[in-house]
Amino acid sequence: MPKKLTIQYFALLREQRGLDQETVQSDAATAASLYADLAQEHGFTLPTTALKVALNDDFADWQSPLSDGDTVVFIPPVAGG
Amino acid sequence: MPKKLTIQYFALLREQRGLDQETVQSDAATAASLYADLAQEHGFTLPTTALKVALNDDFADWQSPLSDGDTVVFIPPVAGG
Amino acid sequence: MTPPSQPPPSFAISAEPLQPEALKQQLLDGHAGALATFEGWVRNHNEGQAVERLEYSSYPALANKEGQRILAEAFQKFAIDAAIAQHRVGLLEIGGIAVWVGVSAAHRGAAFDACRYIIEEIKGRVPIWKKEYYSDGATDWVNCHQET
Amino acid sequence: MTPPSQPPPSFAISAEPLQPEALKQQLLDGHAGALATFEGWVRNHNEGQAVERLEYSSYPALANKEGQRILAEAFQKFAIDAAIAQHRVGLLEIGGIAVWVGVSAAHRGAAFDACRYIIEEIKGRVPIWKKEYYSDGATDWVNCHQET
Repeated sequence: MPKKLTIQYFALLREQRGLDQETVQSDAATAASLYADLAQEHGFTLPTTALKVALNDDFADWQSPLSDGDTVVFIPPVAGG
Repeated sequence: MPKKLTIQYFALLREQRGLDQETVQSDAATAASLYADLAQEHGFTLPTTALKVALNDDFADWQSPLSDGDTVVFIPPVAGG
Repeated sequence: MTPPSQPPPSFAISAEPLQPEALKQQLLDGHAGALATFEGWVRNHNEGQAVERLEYSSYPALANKEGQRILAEAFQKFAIDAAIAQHRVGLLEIGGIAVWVGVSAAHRGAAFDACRYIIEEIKGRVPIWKKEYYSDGATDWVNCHQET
Repeated sequence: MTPPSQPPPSFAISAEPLQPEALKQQLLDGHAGALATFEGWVRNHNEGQAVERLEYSSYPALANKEGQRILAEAFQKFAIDAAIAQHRVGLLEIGGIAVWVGVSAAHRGAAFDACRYIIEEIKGRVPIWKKEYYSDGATDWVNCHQET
């Protein structure tokens, strides 16, 4: 059954996606496969090796299973300071 | 021939000598022997191993020869900051 | 002579200009003898390109959480009395303050070590991004050059 | 993009309260990205004794010369843009600023390293002395306990 997922975009990914946030129906089992689907669809240039991922506002493993209602954020390389 | 030397005192040595500066006639050949003479006369408690010495406003060796007209400063352990 | 109670870790993302003097006052305390601070300013160049201005953005929910964790780690690792870190977001002009970290401690070694730890960890871990605007009109998200 | 001309080393002994904000402004510069500062405050205790106030005194001619040498060494050792150090003399109350060091540099590592180098060398080499006044009326010249 497809899960309903909220995806928030920041920085370069926000520019490449052209929006801040969206809700999608997805069959992706993990954050890694979700990113692969979205990257192909929207032409994201960053590889997963350069990204981190957050589930429900905390860092998570790329292989963590996704659950219906999760908020997912792909985190481009940080550059604070 | 005795040399005329100006001695400036700072910190604990100023307290123990009871004055900021004095001019003395001394036969001491080196700063080390001058300090030994003064320490005996005035009861200075600091050993030369705890002090540094300055001649004419720059750090000097305890064994440097003294010259007529020199200004000598015995420098107690510093404690800035 | 009772040590002051340890203040809570204080990390913040600010859309308003940072106020180093006011932040420093919060670290003043009769107990502390040493204050180490770090300020990061917007530079007028980066890797040879003339930078006109910078835009910082953050993922606020996680940035705040991770910033607080970093400060809590600093209290665990170093004998410090108080620590504050703030990071600016929004458009900054050249010379604007992007980040401020201040740490007070009884002794200077701990203050320096903790201040440096905090800024290094912020730069490495906190989800904040920097977009540079160059004199020639180009822009760039710093650190985002990898290609799939 | 021309690097600014290197300012002269700036060390001073001050009988007036130090002004960190004004000193920091002197270090601002379109070129620098990082500012590390250190402040030493008068603490309310030392080795278990309650300190009421402190008096710093110096040997001015040599203190200034040695302070300038330390700053010149910092410019030799580290890639920094500007550095200022000032040390207070006279009677200070609890919480007063005894010493201030600020270093600006293109990168934070050099700013931290130079700032720490300068304060360590000042404490070890510059002829400045500290007399503590305790709550019980006693006084002490710090570090002067050796006996002949």
